[in-house]
Amino acid sequence: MPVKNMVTAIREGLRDEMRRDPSVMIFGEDVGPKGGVFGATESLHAEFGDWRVLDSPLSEACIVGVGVGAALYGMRFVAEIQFQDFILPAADQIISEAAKMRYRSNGAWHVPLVIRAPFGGGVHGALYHSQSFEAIFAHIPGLKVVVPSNPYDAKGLLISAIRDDDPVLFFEHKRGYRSLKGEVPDDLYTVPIGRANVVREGGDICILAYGMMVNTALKAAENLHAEGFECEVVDIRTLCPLDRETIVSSARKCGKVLVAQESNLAVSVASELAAIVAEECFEQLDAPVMRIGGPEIPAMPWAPPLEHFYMVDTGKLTAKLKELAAY
Amino acid sequence: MPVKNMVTAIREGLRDEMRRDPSVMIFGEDVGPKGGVFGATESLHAEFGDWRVLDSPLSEACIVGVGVGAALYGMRFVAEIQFQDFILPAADQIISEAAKMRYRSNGAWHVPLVIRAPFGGGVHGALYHSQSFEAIFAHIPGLKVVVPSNPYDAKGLLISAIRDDDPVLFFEHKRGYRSLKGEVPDDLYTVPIGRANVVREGGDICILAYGMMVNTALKAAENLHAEGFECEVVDIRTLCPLDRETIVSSARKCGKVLVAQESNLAVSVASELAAIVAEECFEQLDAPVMRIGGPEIPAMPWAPPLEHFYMVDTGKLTAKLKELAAY
Amino acid sequence: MTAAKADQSRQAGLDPDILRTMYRHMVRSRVLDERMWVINRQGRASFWISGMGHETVQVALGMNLRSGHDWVAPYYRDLALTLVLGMTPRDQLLAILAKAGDPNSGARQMPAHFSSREHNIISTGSSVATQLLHAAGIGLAIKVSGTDQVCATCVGEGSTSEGSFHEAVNFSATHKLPVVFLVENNGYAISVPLDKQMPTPDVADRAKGYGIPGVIVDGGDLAGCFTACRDAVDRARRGEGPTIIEAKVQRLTSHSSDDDEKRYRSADDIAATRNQDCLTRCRAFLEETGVLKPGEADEIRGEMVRELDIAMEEAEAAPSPAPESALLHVYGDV
Amino acid sequence: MTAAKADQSRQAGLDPDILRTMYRHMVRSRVLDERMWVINRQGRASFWISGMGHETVQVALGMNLRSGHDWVAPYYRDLALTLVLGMTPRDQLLAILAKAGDPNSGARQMPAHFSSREHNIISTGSSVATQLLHAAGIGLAIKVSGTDQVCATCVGEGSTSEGSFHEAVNFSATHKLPVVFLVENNGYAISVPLDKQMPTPDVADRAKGYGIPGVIVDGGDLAGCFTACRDAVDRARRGEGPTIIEAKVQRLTSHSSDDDEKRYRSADDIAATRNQDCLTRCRAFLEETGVLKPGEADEIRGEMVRELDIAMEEAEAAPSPAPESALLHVYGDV
Ligand SMILES: Cc1ncc(C[n+]2csc(CCOP(=O)(O)OP(=O)(O)O)c2C)c(N)n1
Ligand SMILES: Cc1ncc(C[n+]2csc(CCOP(=O)(O)OP(=O)(O)O)c2C)c(N)n1
Ligand SMILES: [Mg+2]
Ligand SMILES: [Mg+2]
Repeated sequence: MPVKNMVTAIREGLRDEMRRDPSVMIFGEDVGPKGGVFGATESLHAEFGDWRVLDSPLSEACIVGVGVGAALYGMRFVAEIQFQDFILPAADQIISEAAKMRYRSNGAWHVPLVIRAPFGGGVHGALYHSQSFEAIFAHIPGLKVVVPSNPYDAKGLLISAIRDDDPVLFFEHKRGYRSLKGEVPDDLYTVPIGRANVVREGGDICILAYGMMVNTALKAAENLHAEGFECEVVDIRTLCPLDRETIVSSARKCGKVLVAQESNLAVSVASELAAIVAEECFEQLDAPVMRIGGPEIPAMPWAPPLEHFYMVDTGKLTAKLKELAAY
Repeated sequence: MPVKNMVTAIREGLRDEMRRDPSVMIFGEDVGPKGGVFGATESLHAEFGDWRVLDSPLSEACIVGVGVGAALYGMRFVAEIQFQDFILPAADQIISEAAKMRYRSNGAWHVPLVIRAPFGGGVHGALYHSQSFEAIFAHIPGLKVVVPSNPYDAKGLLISAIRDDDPVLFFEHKRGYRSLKGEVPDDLYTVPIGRANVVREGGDICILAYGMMVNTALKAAENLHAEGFECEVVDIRTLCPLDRETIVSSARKCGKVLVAQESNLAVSVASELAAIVAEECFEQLDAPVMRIGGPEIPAMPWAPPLEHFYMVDTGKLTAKLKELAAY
Repeated sequence: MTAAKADQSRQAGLDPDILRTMYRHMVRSRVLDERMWVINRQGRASFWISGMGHETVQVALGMNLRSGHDWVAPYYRDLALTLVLGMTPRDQLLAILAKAGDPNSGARQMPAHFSSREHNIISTGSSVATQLLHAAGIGLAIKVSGTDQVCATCVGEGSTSEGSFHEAVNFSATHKLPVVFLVENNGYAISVPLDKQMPTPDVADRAKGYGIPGVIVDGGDLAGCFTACRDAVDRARRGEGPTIIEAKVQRLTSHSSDDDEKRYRSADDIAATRNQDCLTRCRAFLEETGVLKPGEADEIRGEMVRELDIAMEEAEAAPSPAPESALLHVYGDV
Repeated sequence: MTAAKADQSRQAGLDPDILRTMYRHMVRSRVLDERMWVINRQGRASFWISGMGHETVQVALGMNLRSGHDWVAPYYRDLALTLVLGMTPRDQLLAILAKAGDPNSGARQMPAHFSSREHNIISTGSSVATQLLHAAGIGLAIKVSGTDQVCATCVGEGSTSEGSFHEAVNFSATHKLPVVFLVENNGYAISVPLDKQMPTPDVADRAKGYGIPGVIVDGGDLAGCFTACRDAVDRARRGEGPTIIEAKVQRLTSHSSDDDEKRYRSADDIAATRNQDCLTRCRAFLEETGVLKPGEADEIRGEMVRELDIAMEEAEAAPSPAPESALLHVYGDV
């Protein structure tokens, strides 16, 4: 199978599904001739033209609100928010409108809308080009929140998202766009939304993670292996709704659980994962559910020493795993 | 001490602080001659005039964005969002601007802004006049999130919020405005932000709750008392930043913990509370940390049977406490 | 020229049948609306928000749309509009009585949160002005699909202060989308009067900034409303882009059943509003011009009340939703 | 009338000293901006976003404000404006070199996210157009305080598509707040050209919808920019309310150091832009009209480069922030 990086896998997913389904359209800032600020829509404007790959005005509420309308009409609409940091002007359209349309119409209407947004830090993006806002949206029933950790999943999950009849937020870690590479089939395939994935098996410590952090976890797991501890790594993949079964069964098996994420921990996805484990695996736990994440500061600063201070890297994760192993 | 209801206590807090400090101003939809849709600003326009109690245009981003600007200039600005359900158009101003202003200017600027918003259900308000969005904001460092559970705290915490140099979201459960009554001093006093409060002592089960749910918890605790179990009820009061010390010490003392809230549970304040307890009280826990809250549906429906299905009432809470007691 | 004369001059070219039908629609909405208030005051429903005083322009808009072909993104005052498009008094009674069979939302939303898949009336929530962007999106989808459909959307003048108003008009004008924006300007947003909301008296002024037509109509002028809506819909259908129609209407009630306008409006102001009732004005005009025969207006009202009574009986007999049904329709596949 | 003639006619009444000072400010900003690109291309800073081509109108605005008395809510292209108001090349070099002493943000924000408490320049984030509402709020606070201060705010034309633009202008116009809105229209929002952004070529058109003046100026016309800014600031100071000034400017670089405009602009379009460099045009005008003597422009540039070299040395020597300082300034009291 050919090896591709993350952004290529995403671009292919978009392109192939657009070729298959003429109702798919893309809308966002700079998605047209420029091909997006990260190149995710490169060449698509040339292939599909102005209406199917349309540069939006600089307005996120417009991007999503127009998407909701077009999706109600019958389009399969892929909205791009240039940076997840700038999704907030669209929060009302996402949470009040897209998430509630099916419910409030008692099933009469639905919104097949995908909202793609690059997120995450470690790229010298400073406060407003580094944030991880998944917690805000993973709290909202009616939304699906998907975060791929590798190119194969990215393509397959994105195609599933486009075919899904409900709004899907599709968050892509921008540091992974070019750094993450893997085998990706040339043809169309899907990876199911709503299912976590055990990407490394082990019986001593269960690591729950998603996005880039899965890759950090795999590296840290290698370090632990060298010290004689086997970590199981669960890639959560869909943050809403959660695959409780996979999470709980891995946690029960290992008896020790570390939840790792990039964003700050307070009232976050890590909180929910820890709470589920605490509630459902009490009798199997050999140690407290531990969490590691960003500090409780408003966002990641620009200066390299400050940015580095923020990020959970392999070293910090390994240290935390050792603490848990030693418990 | 005179007995007052919640909305009176809030109105008094606003009025007395405005009399004391001429830099305090109020801005929001219908806060002027009408006195707010719940009467929280009644009579204030008559007393303080058009500029200090100003009807805003129908735009929440404007309400908060203007508040940020005026607060930077030196005002102590109290913004009212008519229903918390409509706070989302202002999400960018709150999260990207107010929360980050001090941090991003390295301490040079700060935003003494209070955002008051009625929230919560059980008032036949349907999807858009019943929601509880505290989780979204309690995730954001740089914000303070305060939820009073009784008139005394409401007045004292509100005055603290106005005097605070940082943005404070002040969420008032609308079902409590008239139904909650208690002794409230006529004069100015403060209740500290950032401190939880043990409102009932007990050694068997620790209930962590905030807002209206504290009152439900107190009633359920009475029910358990009748069955021979003593519940300790901790009123969290400030959801961000959390008073970990009080929470952890009560949880450790009781060994059994129930977290109760009105909103759905996924990625919520209840998740964080449960995660903290799981992490810090592992050796003292005699049962899993349990949570009770709203179902995972987009919001509270209008028809009475559906609304009732959503709410955690004394009966449901008592049943859950018995389950925990029996563990 | 008196108002009545102006009305007559505009009437030129309008079939009396159209005018008579418009009047029937208005009465149908009005008697239903009055009944809603009764239901609320009887304590049988916790909420009602009225369209009384806004009916003329809504009826004019609805009659110029092709129901089930064109699309509509309404707001909570658009009771008359939904009826013209084919929803029934029974549908709206099922909603206010919180019955499972309510086609708007299965009684999940408050009444007056309209929706009908059958009639291409998209579901509206409560967050004002969000529907304007949905209309723009539907307009985009229509343009991409190459049909001759039109999307109409309505909003109060207060809600035009939201950013979404600008964003929706800007985008629709940029791409000449087939959208009609109807602003129902009743001078108040709950208690906030126009002069605290915006710097000029006319929302239609904004159209200039987008290079599109901005038309002001008297919301009690049957013929004027009809022709303004017809022109805007035709223009959209021809692919020439959006129009802002601003109808100067009267809010004949408090904002909603939870509001008491006496707290913020003078008795004179309220009385002046009542004297401008569009239904009374239209009746006078139609009788004056002979479109309605003497007594015909009363007959129409009687007929509408009888229809309503039957609908009311049916709605009352319908079942409430089952509690656990609250869990349905969160996702399509879960 | 040629462009140069138009310039001259507007010059009437402007002191040559003012024009010369304006030119000096422009050069000061330009040489610093050029240096920023060098620093970025050397790999010593991951990001720069330039104000080149926008300087004239920024200088005009800055010179009409009273620094430390009036208030400013700028955006990322406003390097020249911040220098006119009293920030220094050293301040901005400390930012791009990520030094602890950066007065804008302590190197927490990307460079070009300006702030100076001392000069009443509020801190700007990256979320475009949010600053417009801050300016409206400052305008409100000024009005309530009864001072004669003014708040100026700047934004790109693309960012006027955000709802906040409408909300800020609407509110400021409603209450005649002392705010000046400067739209720096360079025809692109990153890659998105004006005709995909809005339906008319002129943002100033929007002013009509709010009953306020909307003024268009050529962003290479020194005197025109000066008088437009002066008039708007004076009007605001007199309590007559806001003005929208739209300056037609050129973006002389790619959007930022992360962008390559060749991907979406033709070589001709780019070349045409370069030929409109406001600095070149101003120099020609000032030499033609004798305000600058032969050789004087080169002398000014030399002087500015020397100043910059010293600032650069100081900035390079300054310390980086300590890692744990990331935890500071979340709250005032924690
Ligand atoms: C985003 C949002 N903010 C506030 C409200 C509360 N609210 C409901 S209706 C209304 C006033 C609307 O006024 P206008 O747009 O003039 O319409 P009208 O009711 O007068 O027809 C307000 C403030 C809301 N529903 N949505
Ligand atoms: C809310 C938000 N959305 C998107 C962006 C990403 N972005 C940064 S600058 C820019 C283009 C701005 O164009 P314009 O307003 O014309 O200003 P210019 O850069 O041309 O001066 C975009 C889309 C952002 N910073 N903020
Ligand atoms: Mg109104
Ligand atoms: Mg631009």
